Amino acid sequence: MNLLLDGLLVLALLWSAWRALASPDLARAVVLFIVFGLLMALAWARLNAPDIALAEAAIGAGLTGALLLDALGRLQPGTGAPAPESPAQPPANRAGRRWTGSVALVAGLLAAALAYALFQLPAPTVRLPEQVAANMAASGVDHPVTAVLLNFRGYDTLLEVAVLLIALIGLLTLGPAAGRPAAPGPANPLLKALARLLVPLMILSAGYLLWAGAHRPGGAFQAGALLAAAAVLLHLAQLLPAWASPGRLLRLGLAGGFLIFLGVAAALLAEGALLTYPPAQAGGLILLIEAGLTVSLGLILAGLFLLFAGAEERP
Amino acid sequence: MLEALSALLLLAGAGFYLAGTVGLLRFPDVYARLHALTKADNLGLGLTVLGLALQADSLAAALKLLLIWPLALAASATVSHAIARRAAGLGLKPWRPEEKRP
Amino acid sequence: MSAGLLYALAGVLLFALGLGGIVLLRHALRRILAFNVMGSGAFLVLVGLAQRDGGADPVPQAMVLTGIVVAVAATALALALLRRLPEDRP
Amino acid sequence: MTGLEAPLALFLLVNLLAALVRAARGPTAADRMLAALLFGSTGVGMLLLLAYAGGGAPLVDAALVLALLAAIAGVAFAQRAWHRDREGGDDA
Repeated sequence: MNLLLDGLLVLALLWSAWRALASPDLARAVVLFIVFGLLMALAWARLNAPDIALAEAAIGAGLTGALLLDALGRLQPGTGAPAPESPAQPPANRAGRRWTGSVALVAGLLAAALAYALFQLPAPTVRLPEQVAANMAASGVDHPVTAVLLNFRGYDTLLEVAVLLIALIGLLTLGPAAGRPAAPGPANPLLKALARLLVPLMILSAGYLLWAGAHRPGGAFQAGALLAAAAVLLHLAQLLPAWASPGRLLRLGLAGGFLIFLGVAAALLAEGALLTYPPAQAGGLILLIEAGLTVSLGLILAGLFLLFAGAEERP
Repeated sequence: MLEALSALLLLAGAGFYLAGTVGLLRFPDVYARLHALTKADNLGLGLTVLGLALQADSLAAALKLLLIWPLALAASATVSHAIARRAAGLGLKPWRPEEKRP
Repeated sequence: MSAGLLYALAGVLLFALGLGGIVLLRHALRRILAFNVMGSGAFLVLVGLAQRDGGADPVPQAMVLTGIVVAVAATALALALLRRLPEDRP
Repeated sequence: MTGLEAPLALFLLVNLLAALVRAARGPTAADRMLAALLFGSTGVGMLLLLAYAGGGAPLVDAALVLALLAAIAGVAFAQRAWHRDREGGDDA
């Protein structure tokens, strides 16, 4: 039964990815990719990784779909002209077909080699789960993934938040969108009502996920993604205007989480080691960092969608 | 007793999911498919949630489950409205029996 | 053939599919999709391989969790760059 | 634990595959988006069933998040990305 469920899910994953990439028209490719994201969330649930299923659901359904559909809307002019059809089928001439065939062959060989390597891999000598479990007492939290994320590998998370900030700064340097502004749909009163109903609940759920991160799957990343999705919904309901270049307060919000994390790391440096929390205050420090991260991640991820998403500004 | 009732509800929920999917595959135009879609959403999901809520080990877990249902209702109603409104805006005519089936 | 190994194999296939897609597809938006498929494939291999003999391993799960967030940030940046490509060569 | 959860999750997955055929083959953009929306609600159903088939309570949180966000892709599609794809027919 289980293998049947996993087998079917893997087939659905592969097939939807293949159809998404090989589909002739762009709108179908984007929609099939959103379907692929949903299937990935189910795959993570089957791989008993609830944290990742939560993150994939929050980001796949909330952000990636909206980002891609918005980009698609900008590519197709509102005048109903057909989408720029660049046929994904291999070109008719022989050279083109030979090129496509050879690339497919190389990709196939790569897949075969990797698959062979998967089967040949010896059992791991260092059992990570047991190591994490052994040190859970000193981690300050009860949930292993959060312990790894914020305590044992806190350094990676610190740099990872910096990477998110850099992506946002990259977006800011690009300045206003030069492309056609997406034709804003007519103001939809029902959508405004839905946004007013759902957004408070999303914020409450984000708070719950933040708090739950200490002892069960949840945490700053999923909570931040949920807050960003709430901002996207508000923007789609035309209750939240697109952001121009961020003012002082928004800049503080964007960088705040990272600065708090950096501050805690610097303070701990005084005790001689990077990011090793004293066991007594570990729980409190992690919650402080996660709270700051939730707000900042929510603003950063929302900024990725909202910055310059409005009508074309006169540069 | 609770077990049997829960199993019954889960089966009914799965039945409505099937109805929604078959409706999506078979119905001729966007508007009819929206109807089928919302059946899968509110009744399929609703009965599944009810079936599982009976088995929840604590009241809080049962309430969280029951919270999912109205959320899905509100979301699917609004999205169906937005899509139908946009379809009408693009001049999509509802299907007429005498038309050829697409 | 545990579930973990099955998903790791699926990850390998998705990775190769995405790689082929990036090379073959010409439209920039399609290449961004192929890039995401490749990323998801790599994540599946990470977690699937670590759990090939059952059990949940929190270390790769934490890495993949942050990886997903970085992937969406990279996609957003790529889409912003896409908006600034000259119209004639999407 | 009625033991029904796992087979029903499998049943929903089969439904999902059928809807995937419509999403891939659907002539109009609306069909594809409807299939994606059906995926959303079927996905929530599956996550709930998997939660009670041994996946654990956290999957209920994932289902809650997915239910909260199911509307966003649909609305983004209806408002931003839906133009008349090709002339003629009921294509949209």
